[in-house]
Amino acid sequence: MITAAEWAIIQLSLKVSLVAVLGTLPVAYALAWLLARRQFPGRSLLDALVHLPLVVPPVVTGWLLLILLGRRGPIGAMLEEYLGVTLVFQWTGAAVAAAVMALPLMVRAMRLSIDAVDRRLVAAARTLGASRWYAFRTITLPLTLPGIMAGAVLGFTRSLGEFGATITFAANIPGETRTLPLAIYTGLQVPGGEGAVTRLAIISILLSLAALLVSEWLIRRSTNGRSHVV
Amino acid sequence: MITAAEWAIIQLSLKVSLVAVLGTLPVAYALAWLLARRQFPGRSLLDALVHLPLVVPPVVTGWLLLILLGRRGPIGAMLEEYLGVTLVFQWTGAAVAAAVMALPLMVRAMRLSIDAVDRRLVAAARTLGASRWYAFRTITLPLTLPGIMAGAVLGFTRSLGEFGATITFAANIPGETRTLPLAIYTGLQVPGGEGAVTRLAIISILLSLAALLVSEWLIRRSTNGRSHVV
Amino acid sequence: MSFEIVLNHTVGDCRLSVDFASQVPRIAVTGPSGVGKTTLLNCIAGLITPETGKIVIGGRVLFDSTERISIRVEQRGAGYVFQDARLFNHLRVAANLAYGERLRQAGHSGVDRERIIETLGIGSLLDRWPASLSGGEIRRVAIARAVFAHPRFLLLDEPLSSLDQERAAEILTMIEHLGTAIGIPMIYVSHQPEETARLTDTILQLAPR
Amino acid sequence: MSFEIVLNHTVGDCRLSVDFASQVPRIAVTGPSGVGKTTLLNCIAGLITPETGKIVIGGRVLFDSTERISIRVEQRGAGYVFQDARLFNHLRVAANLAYGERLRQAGHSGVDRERIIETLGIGSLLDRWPASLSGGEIRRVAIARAVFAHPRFLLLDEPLSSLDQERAAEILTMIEHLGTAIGIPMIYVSHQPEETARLTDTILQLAPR
Amino acid sequence: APTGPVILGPSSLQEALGEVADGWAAKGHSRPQLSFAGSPATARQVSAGAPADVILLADELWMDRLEIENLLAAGTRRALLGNTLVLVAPAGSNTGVADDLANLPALLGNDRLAMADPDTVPAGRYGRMALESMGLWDKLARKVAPAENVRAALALVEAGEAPFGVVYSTDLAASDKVRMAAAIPEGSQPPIRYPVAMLASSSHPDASGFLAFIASAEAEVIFARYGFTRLAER
Ligand SMILES: Nc1ncnc2c1ncn2[C@@H]1O[C@H](COP(=O)(O)OP(=O)(O)OP(=O)(O)O)[C@@H](O)[C@H]1O
Ligand SMILES: Nc1ncnc2c1ncn2[C@@H]1O[C@H](COP(=O)(O)OP(=O)(O)OP(=O)(O)O)[C@@H](O)[C@H]1O
Ligand code: MOO
Ligand SMILES: [Mg+2]
Ligand SMILES: [Mg+2]
Repeated sequence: MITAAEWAIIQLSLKVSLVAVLGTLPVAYALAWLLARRQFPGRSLLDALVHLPLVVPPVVTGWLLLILLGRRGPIGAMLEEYLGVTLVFQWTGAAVAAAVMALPLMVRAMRLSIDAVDRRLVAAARTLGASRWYAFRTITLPLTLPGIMAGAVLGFTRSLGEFGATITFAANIPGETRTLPLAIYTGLQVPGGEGAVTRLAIISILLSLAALLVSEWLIRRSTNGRSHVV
Repeated sequence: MITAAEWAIIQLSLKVSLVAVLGTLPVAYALAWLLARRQFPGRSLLDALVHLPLVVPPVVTGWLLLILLGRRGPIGAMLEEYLGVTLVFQWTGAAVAAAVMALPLMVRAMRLSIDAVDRRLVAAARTLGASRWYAFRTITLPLTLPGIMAGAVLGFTRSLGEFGATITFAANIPGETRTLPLAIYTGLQVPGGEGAVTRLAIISILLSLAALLVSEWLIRRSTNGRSHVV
Repeated sequence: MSFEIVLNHTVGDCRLSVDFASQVPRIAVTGPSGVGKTTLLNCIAGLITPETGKIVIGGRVLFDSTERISIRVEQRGAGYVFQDARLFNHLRVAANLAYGERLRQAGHSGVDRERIIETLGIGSLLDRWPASLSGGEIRRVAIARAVFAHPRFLLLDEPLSSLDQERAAEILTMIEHLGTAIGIPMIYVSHQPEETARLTDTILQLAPR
Repeated sequence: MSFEIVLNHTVGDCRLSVDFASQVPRIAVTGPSGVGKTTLLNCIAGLITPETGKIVIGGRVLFDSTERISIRVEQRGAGYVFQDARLFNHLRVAANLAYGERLRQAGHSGVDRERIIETLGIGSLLDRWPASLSGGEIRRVAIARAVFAHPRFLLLDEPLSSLDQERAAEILTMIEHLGTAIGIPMIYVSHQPEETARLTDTILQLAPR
Repeated sequence: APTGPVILGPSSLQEALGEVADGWAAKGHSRPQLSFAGSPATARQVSAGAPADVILLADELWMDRLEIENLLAAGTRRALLGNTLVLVAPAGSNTGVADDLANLPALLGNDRLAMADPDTVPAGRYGRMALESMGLWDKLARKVAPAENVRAALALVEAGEAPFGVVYSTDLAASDKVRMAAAIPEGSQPPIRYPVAMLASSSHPDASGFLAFIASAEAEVIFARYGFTRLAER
């Protein structure tokens, strides 16, 4: 069925995508919240910055990551010096690339949900003794769960499919950064590699299908009975 | 300031992205509505299919488009025979590639809004004499406007940034399919081309910033006063 | 026959069972909270399909489970004032009022638009968004919206709750007028015996079972 | 002094101007629809900051524009029954009731949880989602949620609208008991003179200006 | 003006071919439309029936495939250009000059050697052949950072992420952010050949003219300026 080499690729891809999505979730939510609720100078700029990885070709994003997070880059040098973390050529680098590419999708979905929260309910929670933070945790956060889930699914599938930024920033190292899309690409580069490509593509699709089903189930479970029917 | 060649690229990119987004909007909305409201066999499969372009690397998507919509492909051959339409190497092909890549983002955002519509309002409209279709147009559709706008923005920025599927499916032909990302890529292939690349990247960012500002303004205008504050 | 309402329906633990017929133009529905009054109105409006039953209003068969008749919601011609108002938040008050008015030229049209707006005191609200209205203002706009929709009959689910007594009395007079002068059959849900007494002697009393 | 409410505030066309003080434990607020009753309660709860004014309840200064005092919403200790109920749709009834109960151990705690649930008749609803409740059930759950939040004072915005008279009377007795036996100050908005008369003689009558 | 023929080329020929096209246009012809992408993408487009006239690839492999599919105009295929490989290092680096390539593995330490993907990308496959013929591949295989294409490999060296990289000498000539760290001995240079051919489906009147111009002495000067060698006619 699935060869050992394919298993290794699947595991790597899942690791990269999961770390990317879980690591980005809180950041994306915070950004979504800021953009939805706060007016501040530079808000539009931040919005544009968040969308940047969508607009700029992935290869350019990878190139920018290389400049910023590379060992000689301003942030990369600090990461290396103070935390001993190197990203380039590491699976962590692939996760960072995937996270950056997934960010705009996650922020948008979450923001849509945050915008839709009925503030009267938050006000009600406050009168019942909830601090801003507690009301956020118990009212806003659960009410925006559909947006969080949608964002997570979008981000996860986008991460699973991320290619250009990853190969540019983290290279295509078997076992370290050769995720499913990179393996697929590699297969496409040789004439007659279509067979292997098809297998890997089907695996990708099944993984995302599984992610979709899980998320649908979670959403259904968590919103069951909550909405009015007639 | 901006050279004539750059203008031409900008115009092409805008044409491709606008056509892609406007053409996809109704399809995306219909899919979002189906996925949000209807239970039918194969629903999960359709969901997965919509997400496909996210999961599969863009180059593979381009390759699949080539197989399906190329002049020798099953659909492409029919398009050519009956409609006289060729997509490969044409800006329309670039628009198709951008549309396919933007689709999942648009569907997700719209679906989130459709899920959030209060069905009691639709029921109220029906009692007032509205047919299903009229109630959809006057209640559901306007209530999901934020999702439509978010989807359009995501789709537009994604289209502006689309690279892999375009270069694979529609090639990199100046004036016809060399959109901003392809021009940026082309610049990157030239050592020392970073200057031109930076200019083009900044133009991309400004375009998306403009799209964001317009969409924010539209959303604000259309939802002003509608929501409860305390 | 003005009203013939026979139905059996269950939602959750609530079993609703009605067998009622009357020739009067207006009836009131009362009963303790949670007994099924709103459910009954929803069945009549067509938002809920009862398990079995027959619903005839003003001589028109809206539903008959044995004959497999079920007129579509939008064709039933209800003017329904919902207990939870259900104004369209994305439309200004004027557009809310015009919504049903535009759609049905058919039903009764003897309503005096201006006088109703004046009685309800909503003339100054036409340009406002529903989100900015007070509780009583919402209720009054909801009444106007239902009445303006050229209804064949009215379903009023506690339409005067949260209105001061003076205004409530005026509105009740107006509603009464719609019933008598224009002859719109009417089902009125209320907990206030004084209100119902003014409108009708015929009371459908729902009791928990 | 139990109540000292002095304030000036404008929303839209509505200018609210109150200057009121009283030693009684309970007051009623009346006035035509749209006069500013709900706005007044929102000011007291801290959801709206009045332009100028001073609000003292049960001897505690909640707001004073000249002293620049404004206690935070969650510290004011209101038990607010909103006109529009505002149940948390994502929490079951039991979790709605527990929400404020868990948060404030401070305020009054002499409430007999079981008896209140029984009086309100919501014992069988604890496991339900708010979306499945009837209009009156929503109202009763909202009352319980406010009362269970160990309130320092109660703000009741037409709490008994859409309840049948028998049940309304029982609940009124219960509310009265909270006022007398446990001594929670209370501001009661209602259009029903019988209701207010049972609770208090002191009526703050708001009039449009 | 009528549009020129459509020429599909590999990314690495971008500038040189652009100049050649300018030269052709200067003779009064309409300028050809040049499309650059990776060789596999280009070849696949042709397979799918894309309406192009002339194709240039960085790789005989894909040209073979097109030939098998009967997509090339008979008798028009030829190996046009040659290139060589070099070992480069970041311009400012002092990580030792690897005169003797044999100590490259030691010099790399825990770092990686940037090159185009040695399994798939033409530049990478050639690099692998060179390292194999020098007997270094076994020691280096696990230290390679495979890049999407040769330019991306160059970028990794330019950014200092990789202390060394194997690229075309044309890339070295074009970048001022890298220096030559070592030449690859002539005997170990693999046969790098860029084939060109006209497509069987081509109907553009200028196609064969431009094909001839690409092979002309005038074009050879331009290609030479970018470091390519003109291969002798077979
Ligand atoms: N944004 C706004 N623009 C204009 N007017 C507003 C706005 N918000 C509130 N109002 C007006 O303020 C007034 C006071 O509202 P409030 O809810 O306090 O009334 P109320 O006395 O509680 O009425 P009811 O008995 O109907 O609930 C209303 O007339 C309302 O229309
Ligand atoms: N999904 C459900 N599960 C269980 N019970 C339900 C569900 N939906 C509705 N009910 C119950 O059906 C009963 C009838 O509701 P309905 O809204 O018709 O009552 P009502 O007579 O209008 O009451 P009120 O005067 O309080 O508005 C209520 O007791 C309600 O709790
Ligand atoms: O033009 Mo290439 O495919 O990088 O050798
Ligand atoms: Mg009801
Ligand atoms: Mg009010």
